[in-house]
Amino acid sequence: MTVVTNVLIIVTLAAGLFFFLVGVLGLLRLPDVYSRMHATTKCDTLGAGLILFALVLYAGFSNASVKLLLMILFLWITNPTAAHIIARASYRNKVRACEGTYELDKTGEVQCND
Amino acid sequence: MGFEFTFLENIFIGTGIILIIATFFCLYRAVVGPSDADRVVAINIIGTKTVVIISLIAFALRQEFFLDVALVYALVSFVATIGIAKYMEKGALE
Amino acid sequence: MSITEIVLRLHANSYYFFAILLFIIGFHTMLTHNNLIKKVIGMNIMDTAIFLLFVAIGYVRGGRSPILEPGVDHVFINPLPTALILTGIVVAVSVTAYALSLIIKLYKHYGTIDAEEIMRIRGGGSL
Amino acid sequence: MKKIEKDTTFWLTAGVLFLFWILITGRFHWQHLLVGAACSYAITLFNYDLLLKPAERSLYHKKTFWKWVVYFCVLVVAIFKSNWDVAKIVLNPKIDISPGFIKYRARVRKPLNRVILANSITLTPGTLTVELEGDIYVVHALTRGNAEDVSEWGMIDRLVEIEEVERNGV
Amino acid sequence: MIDVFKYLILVFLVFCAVFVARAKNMLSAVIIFAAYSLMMAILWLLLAAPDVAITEAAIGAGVTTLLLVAAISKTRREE
Amino acid sequence: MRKILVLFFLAVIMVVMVATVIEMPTLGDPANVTNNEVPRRYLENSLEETGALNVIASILIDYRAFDTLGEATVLFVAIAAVLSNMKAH
Amino acid sequence: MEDTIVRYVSRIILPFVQLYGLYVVLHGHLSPGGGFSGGTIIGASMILYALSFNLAAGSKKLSHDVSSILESTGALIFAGMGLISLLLGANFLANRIAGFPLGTPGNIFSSGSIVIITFGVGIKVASTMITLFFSLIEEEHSHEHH
Amino acid sequence: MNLSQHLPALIIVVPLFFAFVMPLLARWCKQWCVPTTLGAIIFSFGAAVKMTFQVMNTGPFSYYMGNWPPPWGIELSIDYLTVFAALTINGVGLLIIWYGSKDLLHELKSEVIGWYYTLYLLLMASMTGIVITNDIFNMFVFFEICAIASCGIISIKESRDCIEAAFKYLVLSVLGSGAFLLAIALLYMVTGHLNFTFMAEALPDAMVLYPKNLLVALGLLVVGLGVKAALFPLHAWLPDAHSSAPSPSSAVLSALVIKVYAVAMIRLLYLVFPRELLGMTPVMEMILWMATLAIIIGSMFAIVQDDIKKMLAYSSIAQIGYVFLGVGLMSESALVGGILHIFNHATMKSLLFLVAGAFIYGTGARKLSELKGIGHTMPIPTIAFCIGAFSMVGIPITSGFISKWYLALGALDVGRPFFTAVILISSLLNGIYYLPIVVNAFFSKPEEAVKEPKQLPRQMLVPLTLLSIGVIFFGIFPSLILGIVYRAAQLLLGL
Repeated sequence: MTVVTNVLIIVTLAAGLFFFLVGVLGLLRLPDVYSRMHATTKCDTLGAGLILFALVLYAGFSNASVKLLLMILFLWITNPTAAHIIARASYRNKVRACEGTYELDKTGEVQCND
Repeated sequence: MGFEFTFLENIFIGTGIILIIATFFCLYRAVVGPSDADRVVAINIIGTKTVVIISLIAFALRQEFFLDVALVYALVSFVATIGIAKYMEKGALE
Repeated sequence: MSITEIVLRLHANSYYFFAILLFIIGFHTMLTHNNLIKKVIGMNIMDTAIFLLFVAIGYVRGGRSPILEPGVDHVFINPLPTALILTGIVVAVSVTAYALSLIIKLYKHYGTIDAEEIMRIRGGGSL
Repeated sequence: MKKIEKDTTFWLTAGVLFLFWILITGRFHWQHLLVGAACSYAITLFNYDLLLKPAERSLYHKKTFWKWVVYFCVLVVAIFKSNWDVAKIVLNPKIDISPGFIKYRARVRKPLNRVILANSITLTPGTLTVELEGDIYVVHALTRGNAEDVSEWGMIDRLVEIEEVERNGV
Repeated sequence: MIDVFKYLILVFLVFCAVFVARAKNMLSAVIIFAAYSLMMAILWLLLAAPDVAITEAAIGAGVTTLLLVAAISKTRREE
Repeated sequence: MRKILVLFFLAVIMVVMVATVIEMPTLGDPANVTNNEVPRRYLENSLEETGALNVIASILIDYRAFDTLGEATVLFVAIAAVLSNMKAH
Repeated sequence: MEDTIVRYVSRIILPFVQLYGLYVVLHGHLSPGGGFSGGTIIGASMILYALSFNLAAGSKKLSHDVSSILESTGALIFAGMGLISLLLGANFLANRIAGFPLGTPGNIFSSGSIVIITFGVGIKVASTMITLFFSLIEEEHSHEHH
Repeated sequence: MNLSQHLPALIIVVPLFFAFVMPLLARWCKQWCVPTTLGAIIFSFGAAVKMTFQVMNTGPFSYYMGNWPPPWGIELSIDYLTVFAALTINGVGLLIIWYGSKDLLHELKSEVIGWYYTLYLLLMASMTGIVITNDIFNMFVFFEICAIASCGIISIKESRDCIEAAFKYLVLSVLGSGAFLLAIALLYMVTGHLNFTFMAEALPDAMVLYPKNLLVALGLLVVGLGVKAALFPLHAWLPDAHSSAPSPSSAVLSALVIKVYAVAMIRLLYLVFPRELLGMTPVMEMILWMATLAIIIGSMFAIVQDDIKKMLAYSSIAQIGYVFLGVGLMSESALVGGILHIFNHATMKSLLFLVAGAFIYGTGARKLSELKGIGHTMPIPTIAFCIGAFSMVGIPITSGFISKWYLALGALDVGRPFFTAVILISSLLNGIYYLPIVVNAFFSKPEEAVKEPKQLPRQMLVPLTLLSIGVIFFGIFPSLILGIVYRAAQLLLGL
């Protein structure tokens, strides 16, 4: 049992770490703010969630794991919001997107679909 | 430390070390920018990583009440991000 | 004292060493930068460096943070410096807030937050 | 002083806060429970203007509960998928993206649902909500494929369905 | 192991301090200072001082940053 | 010129301080002079003398409460100074 | 800031932040935290409110009169506990010797005057942080009206 | 409960308590602000008087905060020096705010006057705290209160000079506090105590093991306190801060605040550091030379000023030099002279600043050239100014003479007549810049600006009169306070 849990913990931890690193790599490599934000929000949210979940597995059923779950919940609520507000701020201030960024207006199209 | 780390605790610390190294790259992004939004994104990520690192060392050092600190971080860094983003958007905080 | 010995001592007292390093950096920021807000940030860095030194004094190898669990015996760190530094942090934030309010007022009166420009407007002296 | 009406929302919020208190303290002595109850009551009272008004609430309706559970499960799967997508892009030696802003309209009515949708969009493959005004969403998509996905994407339909059930149920 | 951890954080702090001093844009200085505060908290935990860490978290990362941003928003941004 | 002077000054401080650091008591040594009867009493007796599990709280608000009163006063004085400064127009 | 997402998210998490702040304040003698950190968290929550709605809403919710009363109250609770211990025949700011009941360690109502003073400090710090932030922000606002 | 037993705590807490109430009073019942402030300071003054008698009768005693004995809790120590300083602070502070209650009305906007009283009470409480606490960290906390409060009473006046001066003062104060906190850390590291008495006991051992630590701590301590006390090369903030502030603020800053740091330094150097350590290092010698330079250069700067308050501010730099001269000479008479000068300078400098404030109140002129002939139109303040000026110069029957006499004696005692010469030269310099003002005030035709001054209200005249009577009185009967000062010096020197 413990071996299974341990393996599970390590696998989850490794997965979380992998996503974190992907996020950082994305932060470094991607060309403009908006695409960087893709890398960071998604990967950070999931990475943090996975690592904290690994710790939940480690802690078992206790007060600590409740706190960890709450932390995951908060991160999952606040992280996208923070990303959105940053994106909005830079969008409204016309921060330049990278070359080749197109703009599409699909408001009409979706309207037709339903 | 007054005790030997178990295998898993060592892994936690190792994870923490890798995360810190990753944080250095985030700091690089925060320093070079180029736009303010990049910096805020970087600080946001550093905040998330900090929460995770704190949780990791809470278990590695076997002091679970450190989780309180992590929870405070998760709550407070959001406020700071909102504040900075608002300033970026409007040039003022009101 | 040989180089190895010095390095070993610095390794043993690493927190002290880095606290001093941060102190110097903060002090440098405070002295050489003309931007007043930068000065305030430098002041904060300096303060944190001192706090780091202070808290490090109280550290005991293998010590846990001093939250007692009745019936369990642990090695604890020395709680006194921690308690003192809590006071110090609050002092630092009060000073920061006040300094920032002064900066805002200075900007209103002089239209700049550059120390040298303010001096030029006033004529003479140095900050 | 405006009279504070203590309706279901009020007591529900207080209850959730009390649950939160119990979860973070983890102690069940009567003193802790008493103080927790008092604190959650006081905070609900203090934040009366923040409580969700009946027209806004959507999360806690009997009939839609399971639909929400399914929604969040789908969301988690989508998050994994989106991470994998990003990983593929980032780890590719040549970064292959064609980003763009897409403006579109979603037929979700309640503001809270819109917020949930916006955050879901942020978390799911290749998209990031940049702006939300009324029911117009401006989304930044990482690749052309993501941009195409948005319109035929399951999340909106689920939310619309939930709203309909709710409307019919009430 | 924990030593490596410690040194990495300390070096991070030094980097932050240096970059704060060198930043041309005040907002980036404030942001890097926030990062400095965030890392400092981990150091407090390594020194087994959670009370200081929790205060630093609330004050250093939250309130001080916001106060500095408020001051910047009232004054000029570039150095 | 001024910059060089400042740098020289800071270098002198740095050298002096590092020399001090080398000779400081080893960090974390339980035999250090700071681990004397003062923290020992805080750690051993605070539970029965103050009833608080968190020793730091018991120091902060009982043993050295006057410091904390001073600290609260610092906040108060900051408020008074900031408000008197900002409201005066 | 007229942003639906931020507004709704703040509306949802604000009560939790405040409750957490109260938890940190009231459990100062049992777990890490105390009046200063908890008070700052509560203050940060009000700052978040003011940021995500607007300043006017923030100062309507907690008016300057109320926050200045709270400030003085918090400080007076602290000094008052000291004076009460004088009345009880001990020295200034004494706890057990003045006869405050210590209770069972681990409960909220234990450790005599510590929990009361922590609560006072929490009130004081929270209102201080709010007032500091608001007065730094507001200045130009009132200036424009002149 | 026996109130007199708790006076050491109450002398600090009562002003604090009323400072906490003051914002509420200022908002809802304004007319109670002044009586409350005066009442709180009168209480503290009464407590100081009571404790003086107690100390003179039964010797030094201490007060344990929260009944915790010293190494664990905070100890307030009531000995000759501290009680003397507390008496000076509260006595002079009372007269200054009494005067200020009228003067402030025309210098400040009405909505900030309540805050002024809050800050003033906090300043009083913190200064009393600094001198009577026996715990080094507690002292640091009071330093910070004192620093922010004293900046606050400068920046409260809405003028750009005030704000600039306050900022400069704040930055340097923070540097000083930082150095002081670092020194506390280094001292705590090697002694394990924060209480002065226990630190003093532990220091001889520490000196053998960790001499460098102690030397650096000593240096930081002297620099930190020197910045705050405006010791000569570290005085850059003082002239602006003291001259631009409202007159009562200038008076309290010049007369009391910088002295408090001097008292703190005296207590730390004499009570904590072992004599061998001080002998090992040139610290005392350095203080001596810095003081000498302060005396000479401060006076020289004062000569060239045309603004009356700026002149007085530079004169403060010179006068703080006398105090440190007494500290550095380390002989009994010199120490007596130094400590006595704390009191004497407090009375005469506050007198001079208040008179300057009265001139500004009456005529609106603050240039010395515009104040010619003011003796004809504002006789009482001008006579008070003369008394203060004579005392500054050190003319016999004024109190300034007594302290200079003892300092000169002290210099001769240790066989360094050079410093006696310095004191004589500085008296000459003081004469050069004070006497022309006096002569011009009475013997030249009134300038246009001073022809028809506003009449001073009684609240302003009475404190001026009391202070000038005090200057003369303690010049004629110095023995009243010499007794306690002698004992203080003996206690400090361990005789």
